[in-house]
Order: sequence, then structure tokens, then C-alpha cells
Amino acid sequence: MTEVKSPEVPAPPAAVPDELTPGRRRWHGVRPWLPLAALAVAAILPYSTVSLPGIFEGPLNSPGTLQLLAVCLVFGGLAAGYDLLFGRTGMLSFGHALYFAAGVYGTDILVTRAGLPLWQAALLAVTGATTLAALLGAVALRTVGIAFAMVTLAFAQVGAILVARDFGGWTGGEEGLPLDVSGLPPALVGVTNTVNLYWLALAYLAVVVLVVHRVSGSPTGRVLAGLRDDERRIGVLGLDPYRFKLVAFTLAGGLAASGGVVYCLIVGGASPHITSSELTLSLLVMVVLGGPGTRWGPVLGGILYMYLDHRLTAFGTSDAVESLPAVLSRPLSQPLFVLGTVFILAVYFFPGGLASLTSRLTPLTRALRPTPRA
Amino acid sequence: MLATRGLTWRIGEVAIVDSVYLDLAPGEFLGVIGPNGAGKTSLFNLITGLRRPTEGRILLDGEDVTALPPHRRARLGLGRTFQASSVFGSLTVRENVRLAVQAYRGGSMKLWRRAAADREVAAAADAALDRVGLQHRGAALAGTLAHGEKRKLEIALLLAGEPRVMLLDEPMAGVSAEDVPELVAVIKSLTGDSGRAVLMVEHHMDVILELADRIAVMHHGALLACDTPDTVMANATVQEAYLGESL
Amino acid sequence: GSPQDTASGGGDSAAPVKVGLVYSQSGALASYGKQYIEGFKAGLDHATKGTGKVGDRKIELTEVDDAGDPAKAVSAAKDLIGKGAKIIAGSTASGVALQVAPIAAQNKVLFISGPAATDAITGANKYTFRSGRQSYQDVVTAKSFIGDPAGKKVVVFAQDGAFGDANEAAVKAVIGGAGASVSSVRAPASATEFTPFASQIKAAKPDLLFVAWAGTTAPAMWQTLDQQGVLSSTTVVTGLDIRASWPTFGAAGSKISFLSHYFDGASDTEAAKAAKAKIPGGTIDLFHPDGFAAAQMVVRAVQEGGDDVEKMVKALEGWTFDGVKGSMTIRAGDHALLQPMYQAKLSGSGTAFTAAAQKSLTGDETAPPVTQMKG
Amino acid sequence: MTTVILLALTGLGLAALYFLVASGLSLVFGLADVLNFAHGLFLGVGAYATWWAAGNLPGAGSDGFGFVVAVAFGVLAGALVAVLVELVLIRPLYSRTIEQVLVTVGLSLAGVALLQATWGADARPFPRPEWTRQVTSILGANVPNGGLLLIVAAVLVLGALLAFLRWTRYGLVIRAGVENREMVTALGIDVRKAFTLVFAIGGAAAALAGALGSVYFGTVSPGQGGSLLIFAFIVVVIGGMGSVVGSAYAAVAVGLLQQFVNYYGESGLGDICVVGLLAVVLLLRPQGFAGKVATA
Amino acid sequence: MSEPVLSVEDLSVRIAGLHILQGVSFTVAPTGVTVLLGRNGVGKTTTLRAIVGLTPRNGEVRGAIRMGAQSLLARPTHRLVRGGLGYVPEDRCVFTGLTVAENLRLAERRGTTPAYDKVFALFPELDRRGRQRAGSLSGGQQQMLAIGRVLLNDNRLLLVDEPTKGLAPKVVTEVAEVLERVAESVPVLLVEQNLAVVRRLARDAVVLAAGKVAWAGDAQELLLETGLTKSLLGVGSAEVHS
Ligand SMILES: Nc1ncnc2c1ncn2[C@@H]1O[C@H](COP(=O)(O)OP(=O)(O)OP(=O)(O)O)[C@@H](O)[C@H]1O
Ligand SMILES: Nc1ncnc2c1ncn2[C@@H]1O[C@H](COP(=O)(O)OP(=O)(O)OP(=O)(O)O)[C@@H](O)[C@H]1O
Ligand SMILES: [Mg+2]
Ligand SMILES: [Mg+2]
Repeated sequence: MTEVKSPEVPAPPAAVPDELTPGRRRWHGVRPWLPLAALAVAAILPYSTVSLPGIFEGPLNSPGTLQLLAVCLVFGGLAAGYDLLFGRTGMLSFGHALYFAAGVYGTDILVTRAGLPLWQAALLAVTGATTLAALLGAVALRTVGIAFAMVTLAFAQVGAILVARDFGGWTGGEEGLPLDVSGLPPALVGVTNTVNLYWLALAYLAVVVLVVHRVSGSPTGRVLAGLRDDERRIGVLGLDPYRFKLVAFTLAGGLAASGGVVYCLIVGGASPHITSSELTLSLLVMVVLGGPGTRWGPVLGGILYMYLDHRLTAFGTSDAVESLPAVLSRPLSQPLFVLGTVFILAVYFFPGGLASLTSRLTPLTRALRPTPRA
Repeated sequence: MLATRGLTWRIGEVAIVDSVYLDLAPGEFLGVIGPNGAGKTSLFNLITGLRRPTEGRILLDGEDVTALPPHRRARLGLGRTFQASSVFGSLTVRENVRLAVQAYRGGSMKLWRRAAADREVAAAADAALDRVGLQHRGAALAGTLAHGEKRKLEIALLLAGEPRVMLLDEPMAGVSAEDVPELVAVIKSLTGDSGRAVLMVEHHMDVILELADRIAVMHHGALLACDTPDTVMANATVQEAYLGESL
Repeated sequence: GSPQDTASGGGDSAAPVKVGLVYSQSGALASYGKQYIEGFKAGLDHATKGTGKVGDRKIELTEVDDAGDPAKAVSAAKDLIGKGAKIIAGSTASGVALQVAPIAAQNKVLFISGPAATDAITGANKYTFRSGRQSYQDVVTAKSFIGDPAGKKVVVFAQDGAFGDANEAAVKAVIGGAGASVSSVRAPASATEFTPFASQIKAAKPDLLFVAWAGTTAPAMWQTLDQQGVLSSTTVVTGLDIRASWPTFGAAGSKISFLSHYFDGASDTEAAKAAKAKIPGGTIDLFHPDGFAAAQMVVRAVQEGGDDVEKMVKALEGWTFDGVKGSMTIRAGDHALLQPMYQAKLSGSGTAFTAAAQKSLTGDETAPPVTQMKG
Repeated sequence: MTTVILLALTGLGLAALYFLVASGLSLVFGLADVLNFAHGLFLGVGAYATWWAAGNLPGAGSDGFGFVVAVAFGVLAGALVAVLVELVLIRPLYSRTIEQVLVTVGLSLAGVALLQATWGADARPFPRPEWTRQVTSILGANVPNGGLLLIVAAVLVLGALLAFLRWTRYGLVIRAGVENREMVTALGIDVRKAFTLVFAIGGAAAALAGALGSVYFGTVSPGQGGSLLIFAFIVVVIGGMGSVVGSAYAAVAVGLLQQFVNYYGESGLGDICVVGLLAVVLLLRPQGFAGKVATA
Repeated sequence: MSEPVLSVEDLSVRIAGLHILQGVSFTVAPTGVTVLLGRNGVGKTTTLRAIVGLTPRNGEVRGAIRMGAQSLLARPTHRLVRGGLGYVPEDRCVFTGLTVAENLRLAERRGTTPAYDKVFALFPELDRRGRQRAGSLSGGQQQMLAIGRVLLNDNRLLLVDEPTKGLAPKVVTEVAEVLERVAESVPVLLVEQNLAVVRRLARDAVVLAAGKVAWAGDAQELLLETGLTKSLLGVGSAEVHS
């Protein structure tokens, strides 16, 4: 009786990689430069004293705002890296948090417990985490679909247990491990230097976007896109699916670990939150919120998610919410309630994510554009 | 070129493919016919490595490939199409073929090159699309193609890999009458010169008769006959088990 | 503007004093956070005699929810410091306290940690203080239950992780150091079935069982210890949690000896009366005194230090004051907060339970060992 | 020997709890093809509804028949919420599996927060019959009655689910619908009804697990469901997706393994062993205990 | 001529912004086989699916589809089918995870006695392979199952999409015979590429081209006139009769 259908995960509702489709004509000349322009704007943002009341607590150049932006940018990068797996290759991993956490804890432990200089610690942590991704990936990729998702989840769970158990007194268990900043470059320490962390996060995001963009547009990216649709077919074409998936998995792991290094510096430590499967789930949420398989979707999704995650705590305790009747104010004061609801609405009203907004708006813009007179 | 030696695939007690001995010479076109469920697709699955045989060996150019995974066999020049179209649905038609070309030419494991910049791949892909008459659909998503178009794309994917041995699983199924001659011409052009060998399953007898040098008849997993078209068509068992009375 | 800009503190003598409160308003520790802030407001009221001002200067509170997440707490702390706050208080969770403390030191602002019980906050750095008790003080109180520990057998039952580690280490130091043999049974914090651990404890036949367990699985754990006969076979000591948790002990409650940080009625000080009058509901709970003490410390710091954080630190070090629990002293060397602790018994049934003090220990009796100031 | 019996029986109690949680999950996952992260919410709803009923619903109480009424109310509430979720959130997204999963993720965030907003973050004592707190002596071992109750309930649920799938037409419709929903409609069957039913059953099973789990824990708290969920997922996957019988075997394996390793091994090793078991099973038999290789 | 069993008027279907059918009108006679012809991708399958109400989510259907006096548009598929509209889809769509017997059982409709003997008489194979999983059937066996499934019940109209695709010549003949027999009692709207089958079965023909009806009328007439077959189907009538 209860027979099982093949444990396949349906490919994500992904778009065709932009990198593999010719650019649209209207923006053809400008388009390649837009990301650089955006990067430049983001880079000079800290020189602005503009206040955006309601959006940020302080002016753009205040440490609080920059800190928040830095966290958002790191998660934008993480989501983009995760999308390399999920949106572009069709691999549903539930254990991506592990490699991020390995980056965070690796750096933290090497700096704080072993007293290594930052650059050495970072290099070791990223190398180590990438190797870990390659090893675990090599095992996990023997399965496909939901089974793969569960094996990765299981590996990540072991990581979480080890961290929580305070194995060897290295991780600080549930209390986490504050980063020892005494050996760090002074430019990365202190509230006044938050801007440097912001730039670091921005650089990380830029690197991830560049890497993901180049890889998806590369011959390998083409194979990954094919894998997402039909793995068997790739095999019959003469390519080893396993190898390509492993490369994607390892690369994504390495990107996540690098994000971990940056995050560790921004937050000034490690805490077990980041090892949980919830983090992977939120990455998934970010990617879908933004639009899997698109260049900017996951980035926007990551930034937006983290922004909401941080700002909703303030929203929940704001006067506007507290003055509402209890039926409304109680749930609204729970950030997770708002976040969950926003997410559900997003799935409904923006299928394809934020990135599909432009195409969904085209009919509108077309209607608004004046038709040339005959 | 391609040979199977006592190839057998059993599920439980039942032999789906039963001790098949086949020999395919370079340049030869071997048609495979047989009632539905005779084991033709299964035979293809064994040869391409998607299934492991329970007994027997598969030789490609005299070399034993029985234990190789599908992609290794493909690289040795073994290509196939699928009975149920399997194309990369979320890629465009052109991208589908480029992927196949790239897979064949090597250099797929290049993470930092721009795939679109490779003119040779693009040119080869366009040539393959041209041959099956799909160039006007190049920008469409393969997943939205109508059935017949998918069949053509399947063949284009196969062509792109320039395989030396090609296995075609019912390429004509669902192709509109108008397009059949065109597709037949394409398939015919595959063999002519290059010493390529083709193994084709097809239920359209006229197509088989037009193309095939020899016809193999499968029945209950076993090879009933393997001979010239005339001999096979005259065979009483084939008449009875496969062709039936004509419409 | 420049990217290095931060708002200056402002030496204006009438300008309000900005105090940032970063604590859990949502998340798992929301109810601890609630008690903390209620206590803080009552304490502020008490220490400023209802004016909310120190001299002419108003104490301007900014409350931020950290949801128990250190990353959010760090963001909030940086934001507050950037806006000129010289004092940060709060931290309901130990993980939060540990990560905010270095931020305070890096930026030279005062940090007064809240309910977070981790020992590691004591002596963390020159700018970090605590307004609540620490695990070590719990353990010293537990020791008072067995008289002379020499030759006795003590088992620690604790959950895996830093909290359990700290408690086990403290028991080994305090009770083991006094001559008892200490062993431990550890269980994962996520465990749902406790029979194996109960069996191990029972097999060890201890004279005293010290249980350090926090979290939602505690009631199941107690029930299992009770069912397997552990509670009736030995003296079992554990910390008394907030009132809302009392009914979850059920029948097991009356068989346990509690060490208590605070419960309503444990003390009858002026401050306790003031707190009772001001707190919504009029019942003091476990973490109200922490908030109350924090407010007292803030007022003291502003009074003596103005805007100068170094002076604030000086003013707090060695200060003795009358808190809700009684006489409290901030030890100059490592900023440990010496304070009374209590032994208690629970009685009652259903949802109505009351706690009664058996004995109270003074701040000196429960003083933790002096630690080296780290930064 | 007594220890072994005690560990085995309490381990089975744990297994029964895992099975109760996993059965609904497995059903919804295997049959409606939705990896339901909101399952923890259904557990919470069942537990809180039972808790509420025992205190407020006339006729319900914390003992005897009143308790049965309270649990029945909780199960009903769980089924109802599940049906609502299916009708409002899942149904409009049919055939968009990933989005369905995502909606349940959103729901698990929002729903648990909602429970917390309504009843607070703290654990509350759960009303339960006095006998569930006591123990029964079996061959010298003091086995908690709460665990025995779980075992009995799990066996009943297993039987009921098997009967449903084997002997009702709905079982067939659902299995076919997972594969090709459109085609089931094209055979003249209102497949939506069948899926709503699956959710209702899944929700009811979850609610029962929530209520009985709370009896076992003695308290109810908003996050309780979520923490059980990860083991339930493991059980579902080890057992073979969608196979109720498989889940039962897997639950027993996981429960006993955890219990014995926790006693004889180091603390925390039990969890790691379970995770290891999952990895090993999946690597050797990706389709789980009961799953059969699907043919392409 | 008697009332048509089905009439399609000005049917227009857009999917994902593509205008696939652009005002298609035709009728299906109450007896015999009406065949829908056209090149690959012209929209034959889309037409049938629109009739049974299976247009994809991102699709949009305009026009009128009527069975007798009853409008079919905007009615859920399962109602239409229960009302006597049988549909055999293009790629068979048997439930690969269920056994053959279960596939058949699923197709039973409430309130009617399923005609198992009729189906098993037509396809004895289905009886023999009752316990085999449909997914492991060969293509031809699956096609028989797909047709047999619909024949279990009484229908007012059958929609059959390329039933002979991928079948052995002998089975093609068998299927054609089955359909011929079926069509004696139920009208059939058939999509078919095999012109030999068309010639044998069809009474009326509708030819689609470029999203519109290019020709409609007597099928035999179409097949006989070389000019017509050449321009509409791309083959000479000689080939049709070969
Ligand atoms: N995985 C499997 N499990 C059980 N039986 C199988 C499996 N795969 C194929 N079969 C059986 O093997 C036989 C041969 O199937 P196969 O698909 O090879 O036939 P075929 O000759 O290609 O038929 P067709 O012309 O209809 O495509 C069929 O009877 C089928 O039911
Ligand atoms: N879901 C879809 N999304 C986008 N385009 C679609 C979709 N379904 C069908 N089409 C397009 O509609 C057109 C008609 O398709 P349809 O399947 O109806 O053709 P057909 O006449 O049945 O062809 P064939 O003979 O190959 O089966 C095709 O061009 C196809 O690409
Ligand atoms: Mg076949
Ligand atoms: Mg079609």
C-alpha cells in the first residue's frame, strides 16, 4: 500500500539564468554598468548624513545604521551564494548554515582561543570550511532530492550539537564566544569604525555576486542549469552530474564560510543561533523572497529579510503598535509573527520573488508610456 | 562497433531483456521493432548505462563498458534520445543545444569563462538546430515546446554530441505527418558518410523500412530475428506478433 | 558628513542622560525581560524619588528588544553608543551579555548586565558590571543545605553546554573543595525522555543532588526524577525559577530544596516595599530585583560621574547600597555583586503555590572567589 | 535487567511520541507532497486547545471522561486549523510544491509567535489525570503511565491510518493525486477534497500528539512542537517518505537507540547516533526503510 | 444534420502571454469520430484541454464551449468528467506509482457499475497485469490502460489525444478497432497524426493552422483531395493511402 513516489524535489520555480539569455535591447548599453553604479553608490553611502525616519533609527552614517546595513549586506551575499545551490543547480540543502557557522566559529576560535592574527585565522577558517563542504558534499551527494536535503540537515545538526555541547570548551556552548579583539587591526574595532565593517560587508557582497554571476554565465553554469532540469540527461550527454554538483556545493560552502568571517567581525563573536537549521530555512526564505535563479533577487531577498528581522523588533515595541487594541498589538509585537506573515504574503503576491516585480510591472509601464502618434 | 553479449536484465524472475546478442557495424543502421513492452527501451537503458544488466556484457569498439557510468559511455561516443522527451525545460532551446555541444567538446568545468562568448559552441549549436528545423524556436523555453518540437530538440541534442553510435528511441512518435519526411531526412543524413552506427526503435514501419539496413525484432525481451528488412517482413511470427493486419 | 561621525555625548549639564536598555522583549526569555524592565522602572522611580531626574538631568531611557539574539543586541548597542548613550544595561540572556560586554569596553561606555547569570561576566572588563546574581552564588547557597560536606557524595545533574559546565565547575570548586566527592550526570538540553539519567543518578546514591536545568523540559525532568524515586531518596537542591513555573513542579515541588535568588516575601527592605508598590500586580518575582538594582546603579553612576564614564566606574566600584534583597556590594576588584541569597520551600497544589524562606545567606557568605579583571 | 526493561519501555514511549508526531507529517508529506514545517504549529494548537478546553469548556476537565472530551476538542481544533491552512494557504498554490513548503515555513514562524503572543512564552502546567503522573511496575521497572498512554495511542493511530489508506478509496485518490493531480480530476474526482482530508487527518494526528505529548511533559509551551519536529522529520525520512508503517519502525529504532545510548554512552551521543543513523540509512537506502525504488 | 454534441465557438486561449488559439470554432457530431488535425504545436492538445477545463494557471480562455445547452466553461474538470466527458490525455498520464488494478479502480465513478468485462475484453493484458505497477508498463501498455480507464464508464463524449503515438503497428490497429467500436455508441473527438488511422475512423475533420480553423468538413473528402491534403497536412493523398 503506502507506496512511495520517487523522492524528487521539484526544481525551484526558477527563472532562466539572466547570464544565459541575451540582454534586453532597451538597456543594452547601460545594463552592464548598472551594478558598478550601484556599488559606487553603496560605497559612498556612509558619507551621507541623510536621515530616513522610520526606515533607519539614525542618519545613514550613524554606527547603528551602518551596523544594520552591514549585517544585511552579509546576508545578501549569503543568500546569493545559497542560490548557487538552490536556484541555479536545483539542490535543496538544509545544511548550508553549517558552512557559514564553520566560518564564524572557525575565525572566532582561531583568533580568540588560539590567538592567531586575523588574516591567518580567516584564511584557515575558510579553507577548513570549504574542505569540510567538499568532504560532506562528497558523501551527501550520493543521494538526491529530499534525501539529500535530509542528509545535509543531519550533518548540520551534528555541527549544531557539537557547538551547543561546548565541545572541549571551545565554542562557549549556548552562551556563544565573544571575539577577542585585542589582536585585531584597530580599524575593525570600536563603534567609530563600524563604517569599515560596512565596507567589508559590501566588498563581500560584491565578490559573491561577481562569483555567482561569472559562474552561472560560464560553461559550468550552463551545466548546473541543466542539472536543475534533468540530471539523467546530463549524464547521457557525457558529463558527470556528481562532479558538477560537488563543485557547486563546495563553492557555495566556501562563499558561505567567507561570509562567516565577515559576520564574525561585524557581530564581534559567535553564537549558536547561526548553527541552527532555522538559519538555512531563512536563507531559503530569502532566496524565494527575492527570486531564485536571478542575479539580484537573492541579494535583495537577503537584505530585506535581515532588515525586517532586525527592524521588526523596534516596530513591535513602537507606540503605533502599542496603541492598537490587544488583539492586534499582541501579535504585532512579535517580530516573528510579522516576518512570517510578510513572507506568506510575499509567496502569494510575488511568485518569482522581488526580481519578478519588474516583469510583472511591464504591462503597467507599457500602458503608462505614451504611445507614439501615428 | 557496438556489441552486446548475452545481455540480460531481470526484475525478480522476469527477464525484461533476455540474453541479447547484437552486433552493430560502423555505418550500419539497425532498426529495432517489437511489440510494446518487448524490452526495447530497456535494452537502450542497459546499453547507455542507466540500468545495470544482471548478466552479459556490452562492448564498445571491442572494449568492455559494462561497468562504466552513463557519462563515461557518452564520452566514448554513445548518444541517445529518450522515448519520453527529456529536454532541459527551463533553458531556452538554443541553450539546450549549446549545453550538449559544450558537453561534447569538453571544457565544461570552466568556472570563470563566459559561456556565451564561445562562438564555436554557438555556431555548432545553431548548425544542429538548423538541421532539425528548430532555429526559429531558439529563444523559446524548451519546457513550453509542443510535443513534436521537443522530439526535434531531442535529436538536435543528440546531433550536437556527434556520437559515433546513436540510439534513437521512437524519434517519430507524435511528429506530425508533415514533418516526418524532414526528420527522416535528418536521420538519414546522420549515417551516410561518417561511419556512424545507428540503433533506432520505431513503430512507423515505413520509416524503418526506408532507413534501416537490418531490422532486429524483439519479443518478450529476446531477439526474435535480426536480418534484412525483406526477410524480417516476410517472417510469419513478426507478421503475427508485431505487424498484425494492416489498417 | 564623514563616515567616522558619532554623536558626541554632550557635556551640557542640563542635557538628558541617555541610557540604553537592551533586553528581551520577545523570544524565549520575554518574561524575564518583562520583570527586568518593571523592576528597572520601579528602581529608577525609587532612586530618583519619583522625579526621573538626577540633579537637573533627566534620565532618558531607550528600550531595544534583542529577542535573545546576540547579533541584534550588538547592533542595538552600537546604535545606542553611536547616538551618545554612555550607559547600556539589560541583557537577559548570558550569550547577549557576553557579546555586549566587549563592545562596552571597546567604546568605553558603562555596561550593567541584567539577569544573565553567567559567571564570565564578573571580571569581564573594567566597564562591565552586573545587577543580578551569578551561578556561583547559587551553588554556594546549595552547599548550605548539607552542613559539613566532608566525605559526602554529591551529584550534579546538569544540561550540556556552558550553563551546565559552569554549574558543574562551581559545585566541584565549592562543595568538592570543602571535602565532598562530586560527580556529574549530564544530559542534552534538548532531551525529552529522562529515565536513563534518572537511573544513573539513582545508581550513584548521592547524599546531595544538585540540579541545574533551565528550559521548557524541566517539568518532564522533575516528574521523571520523582517517578523513579530520586526525589524521595536524597536531598535534591535546585534553583527556584519564576513564579509562573512553580505549578509545573507539581507534586515534586514539595520534595525539593530550593535555593533562591529572590521570590516575593523573601525580604522586607525599604526597596522591596517601594518595588512592590510600583510593580504592576504588586508581586515581586525572580528578576525584578535585578532591574531595580540596575536602576540604582545607573543613578549612582550619573550622580557621581556625570558624563565621564571613568568616574562612573570609580563611583560604582566598592559601592554598597540597599537593594530589594537587602545590602548589596559591588566588589571593587572584579565587579561581582555580593548579595543575600535564600533557601526556600514550596508548598501548595494545583496552580496555587507559595514559597517560604527557610534561611537567608548574606552577601559575604555567598561571595564568589575573586577573579582577575580581564580588560 | 530491570534497567534494560525500564529503558526499553520508556524508549518505546519516546518512540510512540515520535511516531505520533511523525505520522501526520508523513501522511501530509507522502500523500499531499507538502513538507509541512507548520506541523509544529498543529501540535501547539492541539496542546493549547486541550489545555484551554480542560479549563473552560463545559463538560471537559482534567480527569476521567472530562479529559477525553478536552483531548477530543484539541484534536478537533487541530484538524480544523489544518483544514483552514489547506483551504486558504495550500490549495491556491497546488502544483507549486516549493512555494507550499515556503508557506508552511512562514506559517511555522508566524503561528508559533501567535501562540506566544496569546498565551505567553512560558510553559504552563498541563491539566492531566492524576494517574498519568504515576508509574506502573512492570517486571520491577517503574514505567511512567504517561509513556504507556503514548504507546497505546500510537498503536491505535497506526491501525486507524492503515485502515484508512488500505480500505478507503480516498487512500487511492490521494496517492494518485500526488503523482498527477490534473489527471485525477480528469477522471471525474474532486481531488481537492481528498487533499483537504489529508490535511485534516494530519492536523488531527498532530493535535493528538500535541495533547498527549503535553500530558507526558506536564506542560505546554509555544515552542514545544518545533523542538519535536526535527526528530519527527528524521523519523519520517528514515521510515521512507509517506510510509506510515515505515515511520512506525523508524520511530521505534530512533527511540530505543536514543534511550540506550543516552544511558550507556556519553550524554548527547544519543542525538548524534540518531543523526548518524539517518545519514547511514539514507546513504544505503535513499528511499528509507519502507520506500521502494521508483522506476523512471 | 442532428444537433452537435459539442460546439466550440470563437475559442481563444492565451498561455503565458502567447496567443495559442485565436478564435477557433467547430462542432462535434453526435455520432462517429471527429478528428482534429494539424502540425506539431498548432494547439490541438490545448484545444482538448480547454474543453475539459485543464488550461494551466497562467492561461486564459475566452469564447464558448457548449455540450448541448450546457456551457462547459468555468466548470471544474471533475464535474465535467462526471457529467460524461471522458478524456484520454496525450502522454497517457497513468499513475505510475499505482498498480494497473488501482489505476482502473480509481477511474470508477460513483453511482455507475464499472464495465470491467468490456475493458478486459478489449485489453486482456490489463487483466493479466493487474498487480504490476503502471510505471513499469511499456508505452503501449500504458496507452491501453489510459484508454481502458476511460471506457469503464459511460460517456457522452470522448476526447482522445494521439492514442496511437508510439504504438506497435499491430497495437495501432487494435486501438483503432477499439475506438471504432467505441465510436459506435459514443461520439469521439480525436487528435491523431497517423493518417491511416484517421482514414479508417474519421467521419468529420477539423484542421487547425496558425491558431485558427483552416478547414472543417467531411474527413474522407479531405483525404481524397490531393490539393487539400497537400496544403493542409503537407502530404499528398497518395501517401495517405499508401
Ligand atoms: N522498472 C521496471 N520494473 C518492472 N517492470 C519493468 C520495469 N521497466 C520495464 N518493465 C517492463 O519491461 C517490459 C519492457 O519495457 P520497455 O519499456 O523496455 O518496452 P518497449 O519495448 O520499449 O515498449 P514500447 O514500445 O511500448 O516503448 C514491459 O513489460 C515493462 O512493463
Ligand atoms: N504551459 C505552456 N506554456 C507556454 N506555452 C505553451 C504551454 N503549453 C503549450 N504551449 C504552446 O502552445 C502551442 C500549442 O501546444 P499544443 O501542445 O496544444 O500543440 P499540439 O498541437 O498538441 O502539438 P503536438 O502535435 O506536438 O502535440 C505550442 O507552441 C506550445 O509551445
Ligand atoms: Mg519503449
Ligand atoms: Mg498535442
